Amino acid sequence: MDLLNAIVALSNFVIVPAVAYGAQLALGALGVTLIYGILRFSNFAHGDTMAFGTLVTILFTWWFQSMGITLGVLPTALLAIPFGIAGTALLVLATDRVVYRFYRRKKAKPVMLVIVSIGVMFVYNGLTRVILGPDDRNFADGERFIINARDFREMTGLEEGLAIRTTQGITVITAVLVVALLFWFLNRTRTGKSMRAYSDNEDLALLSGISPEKVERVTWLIVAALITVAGVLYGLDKSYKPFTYFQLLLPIFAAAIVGGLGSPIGAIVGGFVIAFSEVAITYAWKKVLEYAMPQALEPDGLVQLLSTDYKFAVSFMILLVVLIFRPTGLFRGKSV
Amino acid sequence: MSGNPYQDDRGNRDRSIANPLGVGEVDGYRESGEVKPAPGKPFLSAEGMVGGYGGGDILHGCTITVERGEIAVIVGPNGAGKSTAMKAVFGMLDLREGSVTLDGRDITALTPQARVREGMGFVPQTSNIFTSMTVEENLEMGAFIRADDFRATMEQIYDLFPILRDKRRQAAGELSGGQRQQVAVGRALMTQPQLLMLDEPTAGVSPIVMDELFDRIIEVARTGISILMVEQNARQALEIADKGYVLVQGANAHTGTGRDLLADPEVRRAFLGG
Amino acid sequence: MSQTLKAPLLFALVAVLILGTGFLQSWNTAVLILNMGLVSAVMALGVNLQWGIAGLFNVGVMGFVALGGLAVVLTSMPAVPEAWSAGGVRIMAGLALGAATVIAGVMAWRRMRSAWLMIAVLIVGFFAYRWVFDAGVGAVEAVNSAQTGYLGGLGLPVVLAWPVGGLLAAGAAWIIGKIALGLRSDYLAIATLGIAEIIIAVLKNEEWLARGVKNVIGLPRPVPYEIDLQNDPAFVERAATLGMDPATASSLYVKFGYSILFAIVLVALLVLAQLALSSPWGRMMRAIRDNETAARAMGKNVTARHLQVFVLGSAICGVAGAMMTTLDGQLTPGSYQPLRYTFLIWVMVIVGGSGNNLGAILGGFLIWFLWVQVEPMAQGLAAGIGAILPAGSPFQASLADAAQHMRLLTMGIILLVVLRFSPRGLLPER
Amino acid sequence: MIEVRDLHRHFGGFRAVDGASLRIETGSITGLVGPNGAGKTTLFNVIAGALPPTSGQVIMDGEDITGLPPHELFHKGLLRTFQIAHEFSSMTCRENLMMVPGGQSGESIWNAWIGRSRIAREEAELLKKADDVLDFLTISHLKDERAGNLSGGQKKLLELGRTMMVDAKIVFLDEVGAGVNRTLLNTIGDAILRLNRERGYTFCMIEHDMEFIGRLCDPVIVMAEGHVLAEGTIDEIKANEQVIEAYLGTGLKNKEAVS
Amino acid sequence: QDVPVGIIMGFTGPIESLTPQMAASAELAMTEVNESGNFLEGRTLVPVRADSTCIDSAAATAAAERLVTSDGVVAIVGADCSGVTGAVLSNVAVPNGIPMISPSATSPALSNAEDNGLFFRTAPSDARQGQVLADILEERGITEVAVTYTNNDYGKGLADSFISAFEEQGGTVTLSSAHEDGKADYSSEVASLASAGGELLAVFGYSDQGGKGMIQSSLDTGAFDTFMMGDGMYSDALTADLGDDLNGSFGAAPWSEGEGADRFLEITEEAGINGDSTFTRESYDAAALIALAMMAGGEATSQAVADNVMNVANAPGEKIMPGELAKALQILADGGDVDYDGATAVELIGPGEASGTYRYYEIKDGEYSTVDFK
Ligand SMILES: Nc1ncnc2c1ncn2[C@@H]1O[C@H](COP(=O)(O)OP(=O)(O)OP(=O)(O)O)[C@@H](O)[C@H]1O
Ligand SMILES: Nc1ncnc2c1ncn2[C@@H]1O[C@H](COP(=O)(O)OP(=O)(O)OP(=O)(O)O)[C@@H](O)[C@H]1O
Ligand SMILES: [Mg+2]
Ligand SMILES: [Mg+2]
Repeated sequence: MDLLNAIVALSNFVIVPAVAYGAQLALGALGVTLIYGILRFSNFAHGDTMAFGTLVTILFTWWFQSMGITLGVLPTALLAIPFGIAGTALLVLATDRVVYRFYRRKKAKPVMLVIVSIGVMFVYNGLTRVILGPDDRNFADGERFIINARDFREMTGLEEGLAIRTTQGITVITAVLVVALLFWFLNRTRTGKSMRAYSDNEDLALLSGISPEKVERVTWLIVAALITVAGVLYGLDKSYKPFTYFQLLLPIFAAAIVGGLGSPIGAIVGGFVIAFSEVAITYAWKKVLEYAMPQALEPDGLVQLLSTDYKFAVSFMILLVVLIFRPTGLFRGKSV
Repeated sequence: MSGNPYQDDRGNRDRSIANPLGVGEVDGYRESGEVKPAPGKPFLSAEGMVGGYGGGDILHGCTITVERGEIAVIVGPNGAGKSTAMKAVFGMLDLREGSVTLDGRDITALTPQARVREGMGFVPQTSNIFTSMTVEENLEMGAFIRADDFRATMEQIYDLFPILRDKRRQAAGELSGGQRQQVAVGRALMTQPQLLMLDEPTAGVSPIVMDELFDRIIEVARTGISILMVEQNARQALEIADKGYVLVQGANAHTGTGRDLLADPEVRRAFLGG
Repeated sequence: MSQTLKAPLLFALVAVLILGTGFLQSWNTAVLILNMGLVSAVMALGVNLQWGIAGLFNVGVMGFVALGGLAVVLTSMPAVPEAWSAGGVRIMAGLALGAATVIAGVMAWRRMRSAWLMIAVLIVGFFAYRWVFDAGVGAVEAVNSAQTGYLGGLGLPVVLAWPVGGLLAAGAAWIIGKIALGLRSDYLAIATLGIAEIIIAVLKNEEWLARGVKNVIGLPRPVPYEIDLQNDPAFVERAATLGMDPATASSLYVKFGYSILFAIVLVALLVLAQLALSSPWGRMMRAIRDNETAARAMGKNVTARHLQVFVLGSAICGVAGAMMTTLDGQLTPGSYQPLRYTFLIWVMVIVGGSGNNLGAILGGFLIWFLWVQVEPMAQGLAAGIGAILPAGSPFQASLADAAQHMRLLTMGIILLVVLRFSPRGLLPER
Repeated sequence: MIEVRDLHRHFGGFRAVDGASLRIETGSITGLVGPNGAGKTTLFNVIAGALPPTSGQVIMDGEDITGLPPHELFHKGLLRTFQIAHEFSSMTCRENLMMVPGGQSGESIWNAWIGRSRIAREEAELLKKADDVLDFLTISHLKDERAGNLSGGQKKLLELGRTMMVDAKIVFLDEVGAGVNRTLLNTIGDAILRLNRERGYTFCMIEHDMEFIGRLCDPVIVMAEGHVLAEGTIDEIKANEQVIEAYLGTGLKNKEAVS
Repeated sequence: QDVPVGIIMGFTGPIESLTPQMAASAELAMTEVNESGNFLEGRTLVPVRADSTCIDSAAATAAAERLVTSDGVVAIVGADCSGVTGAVLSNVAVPNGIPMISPSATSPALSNAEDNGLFFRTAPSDARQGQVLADILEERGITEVAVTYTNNDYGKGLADSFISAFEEQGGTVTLSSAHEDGKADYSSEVASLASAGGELLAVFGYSDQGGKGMIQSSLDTGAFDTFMMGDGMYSDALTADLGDDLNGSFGAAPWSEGEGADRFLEITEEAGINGDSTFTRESYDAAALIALAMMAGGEATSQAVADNVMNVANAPGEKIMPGELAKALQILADGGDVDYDGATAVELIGPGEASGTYRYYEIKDGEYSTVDFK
């Protein structure tokens, strides 16, 4: 029984949240990695694009809600996501057309695009705030839990509860689906292969008759979809606030790099590595140990390796260690 | 620092933010112009080409023609503009003057992508394969513009380069230099071109592979495909050439059959290393 | 336009902008912009050294600026003897133990090549360190926590804090560079981004050091206090002869004091940087930038040179950080944000002209001016448009709100426009 | 002069260099040939410090130099050129040469601030030396041209010129001939021979052009699959059955080259 | 003529979501004064906004400098965050002799700032609130709690003062853990706090920031189901979002007993401002105090404000509620005395900061209900 309690406590506080957070990071990192691989730069505007995508979805969600359209137990926002994606796609495609394309035509060095993306970051940052303001927005509705801690306790008679939120469930399922779809797309379809070819060697792709415009358009569309889905799921799970999305940039980058920039599998794994290391290393193991250990060995301290103040440092330490021993990330990315 | 201010990366190598692998040089966004009929010209005829990379002209009235099923070879000193001429023929740079016609049509205004559809295939000097993709995927990409079933062509290519059949599932980047060249030519052949352009296919390749490649090139030509290639292993190349061009400073200096040029003492001394 | 003409013209434009502020708004505002412009220019100089000269993509500027700020507290605040006796020694011992652990761990790896031994050393050392250190921290932080609760500083004149800030930043940069510049592929960017955040986290959470998020206010000044001047009859009299009221005169006097100090630092750094660039050292740096592999094969120790430039550039940012904290008169770790202290500085360098020290300085002034003045301009604009709109329309309100966010938008647009039409900046290198 | 003992360099499971042992004698021009992927460039990279070896040793004049970084090897007199010319493109030809010598006092940032006069003296000497080298290479008319604007062959000459700015003991050349016009290649060959005779440089060069190898090199080392297959004079090599099978072939090029 | 009054708040930056309401509340007070027609022979208060960014001292100083020297403001409502407030105070306000009334800088350290009698605040220093909260726990007989605070001077200061008061009473804090606002995820913080245990979780944060995130995350995982909340957590949005899950949780917020708060809600509702947002009451009071002090001093100068704020804020005099500024101005004009009570029962003590009356509330049926005033 005590062992069960230990496992439930661990799942409840470490595994479930880390899996959900990991999936959120993974979706974000996937977008970063795609842009890095195919369009060849790290997009510093990623967080702000995410904020924009979520913003559009929120506006549509409110509109649906005001018309009384809902999804029952599921959040209405899911219904609005396609519109959010469309809005984001318009924005990024327009940005690509007005800003990035010029540099690609000039055959600018990729680092130039990075700096340009910093400019775009500033602009999006302002844009999002001008449209919806900087406030906290709540747009979640529907059933909040798949199972909540109280019910779980009553059901199992255990001391510890286990809670799984609807959004956590949706996030994980979506992440799995999106990743499977993306893999299938990149490795099996003609367009997907042409994107890999373009990512490998632009000029040769051109000489094979692959249109760079199409590749870039498709890439941005996929990125817009990933970004919006990631942003909305994150917003549903926590809350929407542009500033938070900007702050997400860092863990997302860390995830993409740990996994190996340019490698989609890497992005997924990286997301989970970062999420688990953040949660597990700063976790106070006291409770779990109390259940799992015989009475005599029970710890008096919190058994916490590092205070949560530095949880952020943890992901960076992991990042550094990974890079020292595997400079191309866990999955050989493009940065050989 | 290059002349292009947008390419100024200040020596930054930071791979965690920028991915310099596979960056192209060709403007892929240009729109194609129209194709005009141009009857009575040789199969490929690039006449009086004048142009360059935006700065001064590199080509000063260079003319190259190839007939059906012929092998034409361009030789010349470094920096003469041989590669530039190839690129010009393939539409990878803007010509100020001159025209390119293929099979009776004026294609001067076409983009490289469009020329691929018109029946031209190009194997650049370097980075001419998709290293991260398998050999088979490389060939598939060669057939990207084709809507029909290309499996038969693929079989033909495997017959031509048997080693590739064994390595079809291997990433092309893991192959040796000679094998890569075979993949590169194979990729170009997948489009079923009528004209195959090769830029120094044998540079840095061991003698045995070079022989092999030349043999294959002759075989390809025998199937009726015209070949236009640049070579620094000039003597061996002229040996198999139906037509040879010596390019100096962007203009034709000598033209003749391969044998003629090989026999010309002046050409031998000045361009073929005695 | 030729470069020789362009530089003076652009600097004249900046002068006009600042003087214009003086005439249209107030001289105090103008001099304040000048002062922060000087500080920004120093920061931009540091980033330019790293990016413009050596191509090092440092997005951790914020961390070095913050370390400079920390230096001001550590140098100039009076020591807190109670805290020292409560646990100061123990903290120092803990820190020494921590450093010893890291060194022993590295030694274990270097000498024995045994990962397990290294991990064992690190873990044992870590717990020992926590045991000694945590108790000391608890004791120090308990000392009058609302007012002090930290060890205090050395009580030295505040101007000394500037070089100390440089040293502190240089030390941190050395460690970061040792780790990040040594990685096989260059991961400097992401490493600096993260380490800057870690530095801020340390500043926020280590209260014994500089009160953490509780801030240290009332830092000493290198210039007199306005109040003292206002109470000084001689000063008031002199102000009166110039036709100024004592308040304005005193605050102008103080601000000009800062201006002179900052200008001295800026000019000194600029001269040093220019001398270095025009020497064989500068030639070597250009060679390294052009082609690292070849430079390496030609006997240049590229990693060491990169480390050197990284340390120097970061030190300059540290000096600027110390100057800024001195000007603010307080250290507020919570206020360090990457958007403001990293990316904005980058905008200054890129817009000004990377690789050109004068360009970076120009960018520092220009962007800072806009950073401060875009807001009132946008408000003016919003008011202007609002006046045309029908009164009470919802647009009026949202327009006023939107004006607040124009600053970020403008910075982005300026960066994009300059990158597009003058990709090497307003004053390109050579 | 250089001795390589049982050198290995593996990439993952792949053995690019697999137990190579060879000697390069002082004063020789040693040729290194072998099929594509034989591991020649990898061997060069290990010797020149660009890659650490998996195992094995590199000895230079009795001193173990295994795994030293390139810049230290440079100061020991070991220089290399690159298959693709690595010029400093934004700098003039003169600057390309002047930056080479090590130990310039002006390369220390302190001296840049306090030792200006000494730097000026040193610079004057360097300038003269660089001009001499440019003369030697017959490209003195290009001294103020940006190196990026040179033609491919001229870049290779400049690359060679850099090795002349210091007293190199041994120079490693990776495929100087690839993509170079044969006539220009002859000029480069002449320069190499002169350096070898007049200045006593030792050379080791990778090359696929057997004619060029034949003119310059003695001995010739043949590598295959990561180890040394054969060694000898050019004629011995050309007659070696194994070498013919693995590398030379019996095709048209070889016949041509022999004839 | 016009009397410009500065409003320096972080319209951009971390608390950008609170500031519009705060500024609007301050402006509401000024509008009320202007519309009364009783203010200093028909002079008009003109609010001038400037962005403090909350975090960038240099930008805040520049903005304040502009307000003072170019717009010529005579007093400042602000700044908001304690960090920039200190900078503006020492770099702009003191040198130019401009009084500042901050509605939201609660750092205890500001009590000792060198202010030349120019700095006031309508938000109480956190030192007092910590004591109030500890008392509430004692009343409830709770002896073991976990604490989380937003990692800034406000959160840290409040947590410190609470913990010391609580421990003095014999309580135990199992773990005191900071949370950063605006961060991606709080599961690790909640996990450690849950592991440490405690009868409830004391949350000293902001209702639309990490504080809410912590509560949400704790509720979701079942780590805690009762919370004690500091003043930054008080907002209707919080109860609206979390609803019945918060039942049984309690906390304290600066409040005026009786009418003041209700009156404030009425007038803000009328004006279309969300009067429940954090620090709106304090902002209104700050602006009102400036106006009343000028009136009491009989002139629209900085000096008048600095000299009279304490007088109008404290007894003796007639109690003044929000919406009664016209009456107050009349009384002052007639030479009477006022004791401005406003929306937060203003009572300035010591170095010019609110003594603070706190409303001890408990959440029942998803609504705040008052238990007591402290
Ligand atoms: N992308 C480019 N931009 C500007 N100039 C170029 C570019 N590529 C080549 N050039 C210049 O054009 C001229 C001709 O170059 P090209 O590559 O055509 O010579 P080549 O005959 O192929 O020589 P090689 O035998 O060395 O390959 C050279 O002077 C070269 O410097
Ligand atoms: N970084 C690397 N990672 C993995 N494999 C590598 C790497 N570098 C080289 N190889 C492999 O090692 C083998 C030897 O390569 P190397 O470049 O030394 O050949 P080479 O003898 O110089 O051939 P060539 O004559 O074609 O230049 C090749 O099969 C190559 O694919
Ligand atoms: Mg060429
Ligand atoms: Mg090689």
